[in-house]
Amino acid sequence: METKETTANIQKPEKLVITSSPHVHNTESVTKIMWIVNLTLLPAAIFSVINFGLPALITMLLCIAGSAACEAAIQYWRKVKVTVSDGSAVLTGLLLAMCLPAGIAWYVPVIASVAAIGIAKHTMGGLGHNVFNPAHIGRAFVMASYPVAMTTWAVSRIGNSADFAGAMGKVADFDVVTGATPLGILKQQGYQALVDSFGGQSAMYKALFIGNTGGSLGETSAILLILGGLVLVIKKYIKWQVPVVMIGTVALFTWIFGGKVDGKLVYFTGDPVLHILSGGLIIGAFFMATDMVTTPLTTQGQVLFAFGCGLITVLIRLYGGYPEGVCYSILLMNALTPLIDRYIFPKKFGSLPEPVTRS
Amino acid sequence: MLRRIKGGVHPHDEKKSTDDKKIAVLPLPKKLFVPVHQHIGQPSVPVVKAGDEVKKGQLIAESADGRGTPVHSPTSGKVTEIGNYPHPLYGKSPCVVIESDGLDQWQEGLLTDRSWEVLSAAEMIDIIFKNGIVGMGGAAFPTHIKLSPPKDKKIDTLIVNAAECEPYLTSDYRTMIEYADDVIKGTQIVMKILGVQKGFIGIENNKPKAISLMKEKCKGKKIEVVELETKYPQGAEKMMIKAILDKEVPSGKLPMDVGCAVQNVGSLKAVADAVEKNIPLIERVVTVTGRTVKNPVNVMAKVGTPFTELFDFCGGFRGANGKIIMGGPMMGMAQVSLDAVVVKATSGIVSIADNEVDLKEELACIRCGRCIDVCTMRLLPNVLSILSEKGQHQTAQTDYNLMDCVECGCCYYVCPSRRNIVHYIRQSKAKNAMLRNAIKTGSK
Amino acid sequence: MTEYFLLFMSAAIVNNFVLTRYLGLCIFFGVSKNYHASTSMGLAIISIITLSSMITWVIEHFILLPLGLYFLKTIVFVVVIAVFVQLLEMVIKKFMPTLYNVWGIYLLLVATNCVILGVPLINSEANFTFIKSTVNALGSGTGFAIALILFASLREKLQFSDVPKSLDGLPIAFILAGMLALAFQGFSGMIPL
Amino acid sequence: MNLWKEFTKGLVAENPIFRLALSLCPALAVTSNVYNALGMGVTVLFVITCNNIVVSAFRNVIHPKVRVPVYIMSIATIVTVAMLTLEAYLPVLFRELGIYLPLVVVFAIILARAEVFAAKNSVIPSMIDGLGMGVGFTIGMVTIGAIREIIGNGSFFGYQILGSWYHPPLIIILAPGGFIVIGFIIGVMNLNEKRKKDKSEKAEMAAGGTI
Repeated sequence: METKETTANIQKPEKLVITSSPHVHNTESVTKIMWIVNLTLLPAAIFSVINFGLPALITMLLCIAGSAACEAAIQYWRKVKVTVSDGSAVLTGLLLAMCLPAGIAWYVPVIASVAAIGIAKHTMGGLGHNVFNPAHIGRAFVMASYPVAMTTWAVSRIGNSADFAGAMGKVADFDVVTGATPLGILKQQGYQALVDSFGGQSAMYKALFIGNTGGSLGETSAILLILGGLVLVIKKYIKWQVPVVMIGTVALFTWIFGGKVDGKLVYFTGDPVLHILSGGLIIGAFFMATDMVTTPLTTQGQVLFAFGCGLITVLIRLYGGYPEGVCYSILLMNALTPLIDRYIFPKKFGSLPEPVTRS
Repeated sequence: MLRRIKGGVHPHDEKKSTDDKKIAVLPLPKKLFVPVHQHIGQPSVPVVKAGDEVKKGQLIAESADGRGTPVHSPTSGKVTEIGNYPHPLYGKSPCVVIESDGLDQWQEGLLTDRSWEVLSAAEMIDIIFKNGIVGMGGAAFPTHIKLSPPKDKKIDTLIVNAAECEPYLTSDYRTMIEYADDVIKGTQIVMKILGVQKGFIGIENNKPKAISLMKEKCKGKKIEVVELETKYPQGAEKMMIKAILDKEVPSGKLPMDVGCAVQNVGSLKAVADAVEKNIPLIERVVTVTGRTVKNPVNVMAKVGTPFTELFDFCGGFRGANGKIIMGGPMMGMAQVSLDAVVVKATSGIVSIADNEVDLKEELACIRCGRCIDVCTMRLLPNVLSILSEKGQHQTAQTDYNLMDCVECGCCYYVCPSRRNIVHYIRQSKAKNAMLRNAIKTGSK
Repeated sequence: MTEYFLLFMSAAIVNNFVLTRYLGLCIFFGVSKNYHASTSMGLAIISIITLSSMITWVIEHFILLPLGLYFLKTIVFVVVIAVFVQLLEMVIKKFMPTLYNVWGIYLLLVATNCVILGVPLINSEANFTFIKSTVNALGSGTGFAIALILFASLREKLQFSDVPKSLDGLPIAFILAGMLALAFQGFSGMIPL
Repeated sequence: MNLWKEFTKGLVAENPIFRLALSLCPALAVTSNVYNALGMGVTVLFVITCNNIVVSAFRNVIHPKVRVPVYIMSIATIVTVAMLTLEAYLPVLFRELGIYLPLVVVFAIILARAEVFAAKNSVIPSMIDGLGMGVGFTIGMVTIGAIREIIGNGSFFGYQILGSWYHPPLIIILAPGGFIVIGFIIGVMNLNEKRKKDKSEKAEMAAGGTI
């Protein structure tokens, strides 16, 4: 064997980075997740603008701008890094807007965003630290503050005009025609009146599915929200169990307890399809109950969480003072999250089978 | 049937650049820096002094307490000094510096030709001990200890760890392809030593060639080749056992507690060499790879070879380097300088380009739960990291099973907030160890 | 039966003691720092509230009303409850020392507390029957325990948060309670009573 | 003994609501407007002062083992007197305060002052202490009441002071708003204190630097 005369003569690197292992990472980041969730919400948001016109766009912009500005202001004041660009404040704003009626007075979205970001998120320390879903705190805050404004719903333009193109033409129209939401009619006038208002059950389902009904921005188009949610499931940003269990629970219990004949409860006569497609259930199940920060850590915990959300939603819808309960159900389950995490956690490796030998 | 573990991650394996490259032989370096600390435990004590002439394979350091392993000279030449030089794992550590005489002359009495079948288990364990064999998968646990379990532990299965789940590394793979017979022989030797009737070789399915070769060679030998789904960290001892036998090693216990012994492919080759030819462990297969290495290679490198020699052999670098890692990128150790040397546990040297180094700012945990999904030990890594951040190291240990963490790094790999959870966990472990020592010394 | 169930649910959840009627806040904020303490406290409250409202009902209807001493209600209730809790403490200390170790301090804390006095007063104002009083007390106690345990677990989670310095401690506890109350608004109007 | 100091400590430094976190129930329950808050504040002021006087006067007679029941008896009697008075002269306020009026008996602050201060001091300082604490309590109540009424209803003492342009968020006068408002008030107080502390520390550092 030959001996090399000199030791190696390669160019040594000038500086080497020293960190502890591991040294590789996948491409995910909080910023990426947040913006992708924003993107998946976009189709439904655009649809709501078509459906309700310019006022919807204004509400949405107010919420997003309000949330982002509030976050920036608080972080600037606290002298910490301003993290508006990570998209979480924008997402909160967008989700908040989806929970508000179109064309609501300007101060409602502003106050709601301040409550969402200023009270729910940053009093706890910002992203990752909040206990309650900020968007829902914002909504509940203004719901209690301005009950009248919050239940004055804009009427769908598509539903009223003969065709889609006609609705597109009316986007720039500022006037908001107010009406009731399907769940509101159900609560006040009963099931039959609701079906009559659509002119038949299948017409009602179709309207609810496509979204040309009244309601808040994100309560209307089931199909676009489901599509957005499916993208999240495929990208593994959310677990499919959560929306499935939550929607399934609502369907099951409304089917069992939701039916009334002549004002008296008759079991197994409810209309689960109506309850699934109306109100904020779809957006709640896909986008809110799956919020990472405020839900349990483990999959089993999340399933329990989703079940609880479904149950409380049904309770409020059928027996409560409000026509819609998704928002409160998620807030209440947020409060239960630490308890769920306390009792449901993975059993550590090696603890399942009894040790073979004992020393 | 494909067997696998739950959890874990699947990083891009990056093995393409070296998996078809034959094991090259490195030109003999002029100077070798042989560290005397090459296994877990107390460093060995040098038995040579500056000025001594040594032959290839000659004993140069001896275990101080019998639990460590001896170190042998990788080539013939002259000991110039015994001093502190960079060690890839322990910073600066005592090394025997040998100036090669270029002859590479074996010491007498080595290179025997005996059959393992005639030797008894005790004899073979002694041979393995004397030839300084350690676990070559990265942990460097002395092999002879692993092969002498306490009497009350009945071992019935041997598992050969050929998963090589770390990205980039191909040294085990090449060893299997090129030294298949030695590996099988080593397996049989260890099976005889442990008196087990059943052997498994676990290979991940991204190495189809190795699987078919091993299957062919194992015919009629009580050794079963198991195909595993490619997944990190399947090469960890406990995971290997879980994947192949579906047994879980209880927390704080060893594989022998479930009747298993796990050996790395490289170690088995070394065992075969030691038992049949009386060759000590003085060289090993090292994968030198990475995006900035000009010609990535698998190379048979002598223990004590500086990394600079290896990179020189590869034709140097292209582009700026970010990190140089000994071992795989998931569990390997980032190197301070290229002056560190190959040790018995060096399975590979990986360079990470400047633009690959991820130094994004760490954010708060957003509780997404990905780390929990991938944690093969079924812990709550995010909670551990937060507890460490808040200084609650004791709570982490008592309530959240801190000590069960194997530091595989899957949690960091998937963390969207880029929290170096493993680092937090190491800090907690270190803090707790300090506290325990303080209590111990305080009570004395 | 339904009536009692609704009364119970109303007292426990819909008109939750802490979150809608603002009673027992000192204990609510004082004990909720520790989860285990809050569970013990919750149990102590449930049992004492029920027993003391039974006793006060008897006293009110068999002593105060017949004797026309209704205006002395507050004094009598306070004293009776204080004495009762004191006795209970002695009995438990004597016969159930292990229980006493867990509960003892909470019993005395509870003795003079607005929850314990509040429920008998509410019962008396609403003119409930004996069973209704008991159910109402049981519901109120359960509601208090639920809120307390929920709140304690939330506060323990907050320890891992990065709460601004000036809000740390009591302020964030108040804000958190506010949000919890906001969530409980969802139940409002569920049981019209 | 500095009586003025005894009086002022209850106002800010040991404010029963914001600092000692005692008597929180009335601080939330009856502060949805200033009038009720003031009424409750004055009632408590009266009770706490009277009780301090009584306890302090009899402090050498009461056996320590039975002291708590005796204090409660004394408080309950005074509260009953106050209730009967209010019922006679201010029936509207009496009704508004409702259940919280008899509950004054168990306000921790009253018992605490009896135990901590009146039982160990003579009559005059005890009275001053009671007055100070009572005034501090009243100030706290009125502060919360004013903030909640102005923000949540746009009015002050029932007079509409903000124009019709203002759309009050109703929630501030509801339960959740009450909690949140108090939280922020204490937060602001903490912030002020921290600023002061920082300033004095800076001053100290500067002084230390010159030496």
